[in-house]
Amino acid sequence: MTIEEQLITEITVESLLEEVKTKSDAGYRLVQIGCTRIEDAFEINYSFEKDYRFENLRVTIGEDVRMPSISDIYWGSFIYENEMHDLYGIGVDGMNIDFNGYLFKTSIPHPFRDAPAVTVKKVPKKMDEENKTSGGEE
Amino acid sequence: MTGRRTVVPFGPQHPVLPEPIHLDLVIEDEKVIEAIPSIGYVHRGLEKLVEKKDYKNYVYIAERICGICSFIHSLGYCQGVENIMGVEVPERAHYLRTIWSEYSRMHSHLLWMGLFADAMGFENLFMNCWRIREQVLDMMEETTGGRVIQGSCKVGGVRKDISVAKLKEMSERIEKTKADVEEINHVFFDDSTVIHRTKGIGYLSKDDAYHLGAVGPTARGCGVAIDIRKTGYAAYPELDFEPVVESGGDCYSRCMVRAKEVVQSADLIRQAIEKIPGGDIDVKVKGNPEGEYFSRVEQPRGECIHYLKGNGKKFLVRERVRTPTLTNIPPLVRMLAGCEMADVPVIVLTIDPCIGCAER
Amino acid sequence: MSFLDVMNVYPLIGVLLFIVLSPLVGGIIFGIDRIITARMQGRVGPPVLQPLYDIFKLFEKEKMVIHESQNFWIFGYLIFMIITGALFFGGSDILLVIFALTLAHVALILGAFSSGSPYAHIGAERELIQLMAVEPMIIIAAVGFYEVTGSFNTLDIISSGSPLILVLPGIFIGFVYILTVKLRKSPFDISTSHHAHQELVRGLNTEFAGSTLGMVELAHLYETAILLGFIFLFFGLAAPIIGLIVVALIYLIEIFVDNATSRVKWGLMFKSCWIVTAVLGVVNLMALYLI
Amino acid sequence: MGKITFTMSKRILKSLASGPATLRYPHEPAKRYEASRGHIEINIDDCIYCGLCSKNCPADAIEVSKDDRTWEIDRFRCIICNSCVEACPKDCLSTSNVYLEPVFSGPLKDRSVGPEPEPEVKEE
Amino acid sequence: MESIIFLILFPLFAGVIMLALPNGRGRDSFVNFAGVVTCIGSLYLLYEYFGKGAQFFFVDGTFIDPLITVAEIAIGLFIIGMSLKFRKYLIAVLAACQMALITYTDVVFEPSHYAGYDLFIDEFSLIMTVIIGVIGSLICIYATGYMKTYQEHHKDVKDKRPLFFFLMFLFLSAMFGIVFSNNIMWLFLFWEITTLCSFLLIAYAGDEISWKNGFWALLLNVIGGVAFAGGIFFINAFSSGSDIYLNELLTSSPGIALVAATFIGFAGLTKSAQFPFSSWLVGAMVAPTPVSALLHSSTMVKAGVYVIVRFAPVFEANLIGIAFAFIGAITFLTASAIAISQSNAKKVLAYSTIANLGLVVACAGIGTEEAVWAAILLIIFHAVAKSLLFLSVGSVENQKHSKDIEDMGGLIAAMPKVALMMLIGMAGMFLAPFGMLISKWASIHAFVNAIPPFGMLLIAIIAYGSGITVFFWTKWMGRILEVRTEREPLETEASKPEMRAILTLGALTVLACLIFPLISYTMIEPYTHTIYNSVSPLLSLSNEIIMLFMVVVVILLPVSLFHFAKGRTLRRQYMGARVSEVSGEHLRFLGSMGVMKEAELSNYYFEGIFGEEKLNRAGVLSTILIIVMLFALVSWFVPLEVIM
Amino acid sequence: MAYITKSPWIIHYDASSCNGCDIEVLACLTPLYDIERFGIINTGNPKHADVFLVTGGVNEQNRPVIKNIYRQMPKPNVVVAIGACALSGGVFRECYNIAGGVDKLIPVDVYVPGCSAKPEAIIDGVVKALGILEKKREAMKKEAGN
Ligand code: NFV
Ligand code: SF4
Ligand code: SF4
Ligand code: SF4
Repeated sequence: MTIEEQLITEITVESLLEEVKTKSDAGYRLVQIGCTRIEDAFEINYSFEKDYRFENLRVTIGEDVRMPSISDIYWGSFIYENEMHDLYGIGVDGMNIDFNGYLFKTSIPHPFRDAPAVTVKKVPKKMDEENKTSGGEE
Repeated sequence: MTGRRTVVPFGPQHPVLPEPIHLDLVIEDEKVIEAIPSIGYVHRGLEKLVEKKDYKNYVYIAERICGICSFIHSLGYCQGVENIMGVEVPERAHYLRTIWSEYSRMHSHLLWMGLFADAMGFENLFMNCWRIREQVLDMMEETTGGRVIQGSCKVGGVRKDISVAKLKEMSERIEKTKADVEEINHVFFDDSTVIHRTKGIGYLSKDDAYHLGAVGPTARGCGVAIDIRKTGYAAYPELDFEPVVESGGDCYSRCMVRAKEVVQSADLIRQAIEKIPGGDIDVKVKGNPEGEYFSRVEQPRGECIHYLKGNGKKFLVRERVRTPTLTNIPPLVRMLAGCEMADVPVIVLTIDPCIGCAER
Repeated sequence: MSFLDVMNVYPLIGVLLFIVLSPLVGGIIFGIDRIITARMQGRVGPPVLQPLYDIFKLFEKEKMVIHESQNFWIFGYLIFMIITGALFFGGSDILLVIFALTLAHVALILGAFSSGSPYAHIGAERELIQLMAVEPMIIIAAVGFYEVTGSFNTLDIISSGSPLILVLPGIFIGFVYILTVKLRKSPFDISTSHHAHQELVRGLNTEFAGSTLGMVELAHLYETAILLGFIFLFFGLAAPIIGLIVVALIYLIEIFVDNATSRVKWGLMFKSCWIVTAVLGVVNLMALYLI
Repeated sequence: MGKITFTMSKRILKSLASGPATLRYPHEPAKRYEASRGHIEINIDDCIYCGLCSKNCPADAIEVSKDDRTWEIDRFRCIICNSCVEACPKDCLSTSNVYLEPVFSGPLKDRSVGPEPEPEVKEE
Repeated sequence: MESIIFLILFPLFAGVIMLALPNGRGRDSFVNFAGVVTCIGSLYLLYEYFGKGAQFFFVDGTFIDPLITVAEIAIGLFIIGMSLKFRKYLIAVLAACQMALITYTDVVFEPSHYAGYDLFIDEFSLIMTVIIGVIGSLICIYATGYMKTYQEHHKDVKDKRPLFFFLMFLFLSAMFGIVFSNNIMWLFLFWEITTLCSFLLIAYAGDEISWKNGFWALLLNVIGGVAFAGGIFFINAFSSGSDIYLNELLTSSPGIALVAATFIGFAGLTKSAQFPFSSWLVGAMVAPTPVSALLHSSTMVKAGVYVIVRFAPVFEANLIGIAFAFIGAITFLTASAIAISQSNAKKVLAYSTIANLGLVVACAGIGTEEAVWAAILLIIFHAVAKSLLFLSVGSVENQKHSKDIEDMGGLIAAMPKVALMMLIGMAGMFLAPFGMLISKWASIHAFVNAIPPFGMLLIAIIAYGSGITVFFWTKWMGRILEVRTEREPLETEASKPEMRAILTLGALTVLACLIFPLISYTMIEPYTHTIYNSVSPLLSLSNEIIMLFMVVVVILLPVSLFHFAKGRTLRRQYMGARVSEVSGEHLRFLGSMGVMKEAELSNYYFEGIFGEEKLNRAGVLSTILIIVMLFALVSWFVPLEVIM
Repeated sequence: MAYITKSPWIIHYDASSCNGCDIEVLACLTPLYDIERFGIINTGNPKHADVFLVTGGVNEQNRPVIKNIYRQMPKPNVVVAIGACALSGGVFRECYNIAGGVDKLIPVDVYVPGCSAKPEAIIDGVVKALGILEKKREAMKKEAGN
C-alpha cells in the first residue's frame, strides 16, 4: 500500500541553496531536514510540501563536508540544522540562531556520527547492581 | 541610564511547564524583550535504538516517544514499515487505528486545554478539562489496556479487536463526552477573562506560520489549512471531515482550533464506528523491510514524520522522527518576542509543546 | 480621649480574641474555602483543618534561607499584621490600621526583595503594584466611614446607629472588588497565589521555606480576619447578624469568582482597581454631600 | 472586553450539585478493566525455557535460564508491553490487570523456578 | 534679638571669609567651625525663645531700609547683567519689571515711613530656624568631604570651592532672614538672595546643561519674584502701609490679606517648585549633591512653603485657598507618579520633594488649624529625612560613580552603614510609624473637614498619591536590600565628614519620630492655638501611644535577627533548578546556548503609564488652568471688597 | 504524629520521561483521583516541597537539574521515583543519552513500577512515602535535641 507519492531528487551541495530557493519561490513549505548515516557518507533530506505534494531534495555528502545554512530562505530551518550539527557533527555555516552544540547536549558528542554497529551487542545483564549508588554526588 | 533589565531563568523546572524546556527571559517591566528557548533535557536518543531492536519490536519504543500522542506514533511507525514492505492492512484494522487515533487526539487536546487553562490561572477549568479527559482515557483503557500507552498497534494491523457491543457502547459514551466538551468549549470561547488572556496574544501571521514551518493547530489557527489526515492514511479517506481552520493567528484562535477538533474527533469516532467493516484485524508480516519511506501522520500537535530506511535486515538503518513540536519551535520564538511576562506560559503552551516528542 | 480609653477593657478583649482566635477561625475559613473550591471543581478536597496542618508542618521543616535577613522581614510582616489587627479590633484609628497594614505588606515585599531571586523579585514588584492598586480604595473607605460616623475610630464606626452600607453602597462594592486582590484570589492573584501553577512559580513566596513560609501563611490568616472585619464594619453592631451573613456571602462570592475566572494581567488589575475606586468610591464620597 | 461573563458558573453549579467525581482510592478499590495491563505473570509449570519471551522483550527485562530452570523478570525494567506474552509459544505468560505495589528499595526481581523436569522428557 | 541678628549675619560674614580662604584643611576646619557655630546658634535660639510665644522686635530702619533698597537693585542689576550676557532676554525683562515695581513702591509709597516691628520670632520661625541651622550646617560640613571627592572625580569642573562655600553660607543667612522678617520688604530681599544663590549654585559645574538649568530656575523664580513684588505693590497701593508687616497683614481686612496672600503665595509656589513650576527643581539636580540637599530639604523650597503656610489662616475656608490646595494636591499626585518612572536616584528624590511640598501646600491651602499643624509636621519630617537621603545618595554616588537606583542593588551588603541610613530616610518618607506618614494621616484628618466637596476630591487625590508613594519608595528599598551573593562591605563607605553628617541626620530622623509628640505639644500646637485662638489638642494621646509603640517595635525588631541567624541552612536562589554559580557579586546561571548568564534584576518603571513627559504635561496644564482661575477669582471677587 | 504526613507538598520533575508517567502524576491532582484529599499540593517549587516525584531517567542535561531540586528541598524530604524509566531507565536504558534510573543520582525512597505507572500506584507510592517522611522527621527531631 502506498499512501502518497514521495519524490526524491538528488542534488549536490553546491546547488542546494539555489534549489531550495526555487522551492521557496514556488510556495513550498519546509517540512524537515533529516540525515541518515550510510556507509561512509551522510544523506541529508530536505523535505518540502505544497498542497499535500511531498517532495525531497537529497544531498549526499562526505564525512567532513560543511553544509550551507538555508536559514536565509527558511528562517525556521535553524532547528534542524542545529540538530544536524549536534547529532551528526555536520558543520553548518551561517545559521541565524546557533545553539553552539547546546540544542541537544548529549553524553557522547555526535552520537549518530558513526555508522551503525554491524553486530548487535546485548547489554550485559546484572549491570545495575554495580552502577547503583545511593546518595547524591554533591 | 544603566539597564532596566531583569533576566529570568524560566525552567527547566517550572510549575507551568509540565515538561522541561528552558527560556532565558529578558524582561523590562513586564515586557519580554528577548526569549531564547533551549531544549535537550528530555533527549534520550531513542532513534538510535532501531539499530538494536528488531523492526517489529521497535514499535514499543516508538509508542514511548511520547505518552500523550503515543498511539499515533506507533501508527506512524507501523504505517512506514508497511509501506516499505508493501503490506496490505485489513480494513477493520484501519478503522480501529482511526478510532484510537481520534481518541488519542481527544485525550491530548483535552489535556492541553487543561494545561492551557492552568497557565492562565484558571484552575477550575483545568480540573474540568481533565475530568472529561478521564472519560476518554477510560475508553482507551477498556479497549487497549493502557491509559496513556496503548500498545495496540503493530506492524500489519492491530493487536486488539473491539467487540460490536463495545463499539456500540462507545458510540453512546462518546456523545456524552462530546456534550461535556461542548459545554467547556463555551468557556474557552466566550469567557471574558479567558479572552483577555488569549485574544491578540502571541500573534503569528498566516505567511509566517507557513514559512516558519508551523504545523497542526498552530498553523491552522493562523489560517493555514494543513491537515495530514487529508493525505488519506488509515480510514480517513472514507470519513467525512474538513480541517478546522481559524484565521485569527493568536492564542485564542489556536485554542479554538483545538477545542473544535475535540468535537470533530468525537464525530469522526462516531462515523468510524458506524462504518467499521468486519474481518481480520491483522496480517502476518514476513521478511524484512528494504527501502525508505516518509510516513506522515497527523498528530494532535500536527504533522509528524517517521522516516524509515531499511536495508533488508531485521534492524532498520535509520528511523528519524520529525515531530510537530520540533518544527513549531521557530514559530514560538517569533511569537514570544514582545509579549508580556504573564503571556509567556500562555504562548509557550499555545504551540502545545511536547518535549518528549521534540527531543526523542 | 484619655489614657484610660486605651486601657479600656472592651478593646483589650477584642485584641486578645483577635490574636488567639483569628488563626483558628482564619484556618477554618481557608479550609472551608479549599473544600468548596474542590467541590466546585468536582473534587473532594482536603480536611477542614488542612490550612492549619500546613502551617504546623511548615514549622516542622528545616530552616532554609538565602539570607537570614529574609526571616527578619517576614517576622516583621507577621508582627505588624498582628499589630494591625490589634489596632483594628482594639477600636483605634482606622487610618492607622491602614498604614500599619501597608507597613506589614512592605515588610513582606522587602523580605521577598532581599532574597535576590528573580521570581521573588518579580513577585515583589507585582505585590507592589497590587498595593498601589488597592491603597486608594481602602483609604477612601475609611474616609467614607468618617463622613458618616464623624469618627475614624473603629470602635465608634462599629457602634454607629445605622448600618453604614445604606449610605456607602458604592464604597462597599468597591471594597469588595479590591478584596479579591487582598485575598490573593483569581482573577487578581498576580503576585503569588494559593495555587501552585503560576508563571512566577510562587512569586513573592518563592524563596520562603519552612517556618518562614509558615509565618507568611499565618500572617495571611490574620490579614483575612482583618479584611473580613473591615467588611463587617459596613454593617456594624446595628445589623450584626446581617453583617455576619453578608461577610460569609462575600467570602463565598470570592470563592466563586476565584473559580470562575482566569488570572488577569497586571495592567487590567491595576487599571480596573483604580477605576472602580474612582467610579464607586469617590463618587459615593461626593454623593454623601447630596443627601 | 467590557462585559464580564461568568461562563463557568453553570459548570460550577453542576459540579456542586452532582458531588465530587472522585474515586476515593484507597478507600475504594482501584479502577481496573479486564484489558488493563498490570503486571506479567508466569505459569512456570508450562514453561519450556525457550527464551523467546526474553528475546522479544524490548526492555530486556526477562532472563531465562534453561539450566537452572529459572525465569526471572526485572519488574523495574518491564514496561508491561505484552510482547513476551504474545511471543510465548506455550502461552504460559499472561498479563494480570493488577498493578504492582510501590516498593522501598530496588531492584525488584521476581524469579520463578520451574518444577523438576518430568522423567519422560529426560529420556528423550 | 541679638541672637537673631547674629544668626542672620554670622553665616554671611563666615561666607565672606571663606571666599578668601584657599582649598585645604584650614578652610575645611573653618567651614566646620562656622557650621557648628550656626548650629549652636540656632539651638541657642531655641533655648532662648522656647515657650515664649511670638516676640516682635523693632529695628531702627533709617539706616537699614535704604541699604535694602540698594541691595535689591544690585541683585536686580546682577540678574539682568547675567541674563543679557547669556542672552536670556525674557529673564532680563522680568527682572527689570520686578526692579521697577519695587523701586516704584519704595519711592512712591515710602513704606519705611510706617515704623513697625521688622523682625520677629515665634514657634514656627523657631522650628524653621532649627531646621535651617542644624540641617543646613550639617550639609555644609558634609560638603567639605563631598566636594573634595567631587572635584577629584569631575576634573572638567573648574574648582570654585571658595565661591561654593560662600554661596552656601550666604544661603543660610538669607534663610534665617526669611524666617525672622516681619517686614515683607525685608523678606523680599532675602527671598531674592535665595533666588540668586540657587541660580549660581545650580550652575556651579559651569557646563552648558548646568547654565541652562540654572537659568531655567532663575526664570521661574523671577516670575515668582515679579508676583512677590506685585504683592508688595498691591499692599502699599491699596492699604495702609502698616500692612507691610506680616503680623498686621494677617489680621488686616480679609480682602487685602487675601490678595496679598495670593500674590505672595504664588511666589511661594514658584519657589517651592509646585506645578507648573516644578521643572526647575528637577533641573537643579545637575548641581553637586550638597546643593541639592540644601536647596530641596531644608532651605529654598522650604522658604516657598514657609510663606504659604504663614498665609494659611487667610486661606481657610475660601475658594482661593482651595485653589492653592488643588495645586498642591495635583503636584503631590503628579510628581509622585513621575517618580515611579525615574531610576536616577536624585531625580526620584527631586520628584518626591516636589510631591511632599505639594502636600504641604495642600494643607496650607485648606488653612484649618489641623491642616497647618499637619503642614508644619510635614516640613519637619521632610527636612530631616530628605536631607539624609540626599546626602546618602551623594556618598553612594561618590563610591559607585552612579546615581542610578539600578546600580544600588545589594547596597546593604556593600555599604551597610550608608544603606541603613538610606533605609531609615526612606522609611521616614512613607512608612508608618515614621514621620511623613504621621503627617499624611494628619492631613487626611484635616482634609475631611475642608469645604465640601473639595475636601473629598483632595482626599481622593491623596489616597491615590499615597498608593503611588508606597510603590516607588518600596521598590527602591527593595533594590538596596536585594543581595544576591555574600559580599564584603567596603572598607570606607564615605569620607569622615560625610559619614558624620549622615549618621547625625539618621539619628535625627529617628529622634524626630520619637519626640514628635513633644514637638507638637510644645511648639506646633502653641503656634496654631495662637493663630486660631483654640485650645483643643490635635493629637489624641491614644494614637500617640500607638505610634510610639510601633516605633519601638520597629527599633526592637532587628534583635530577632540573632534568633534567625541560628540553625539555618543556606541555599542559593531558585533558578528554575538550573546550574548556577556565584563569583564575586555575580550570580550566574546556565543560559540557553550554553553560556553562563548573569541573573540581572531591575525594578519596574512603567514608562508607558507614568512617563515623565506625559505626566509633566498633564500636571502643568491642569495647574496653569487652576492658576488662571485663581487670578480670575482674585480679580473678580476681591476688588469689590478692597474698594469698599 | 508529625504534621508533615498530613500536609505533604509535592514537586514533580519530568527527567526524561516520555510524558506517560508525567501526565499520570498530573492526573492524580485532578478530580478523579484528587490527591488534595491527603493535603497534597503540587507546589512546583523545591523550597516548599516535601515529596519529590521524579519520572523518567537521568540524562546528560537533567543531571544537575535533579540534583539541584533535591538540594533545594528543605529536610525532611523524600524522593519517589515513578515509572520504569525512573526506576531503571526502562525501555530507554540502552539509549546513549540515558544514564539509568534516578537512584544513580539521588537516594530514592519509594519506587513505583509501571509503564506508565497507574495513578492509583502513584497515590500508593506517595502514601508509602509519608511513613518515611515521618521517620525522617523523628530522626531530625532527635538530632536537633542532641
Ligand atoms: N502530538 C504530538 Fe507529539 C508527536 N509526534 C509531539 O510534538 O506529543 Ni507528545
Ligand atoms: S511485558 Fe514487555 S517488557 Fe515486560 S517482560 Fe514482557 S516483553 Fe518484557
Ligand atoms: S517464551 Fe514462554 S515458554 Fe519460552 S521461555 Fe518464555 S515463558 Fe517460557
Ligand atoms: S515508564 Fe513508560 S510511561 Fe513512564 S515515562 Fe517511561 S516510558 Fe513513559
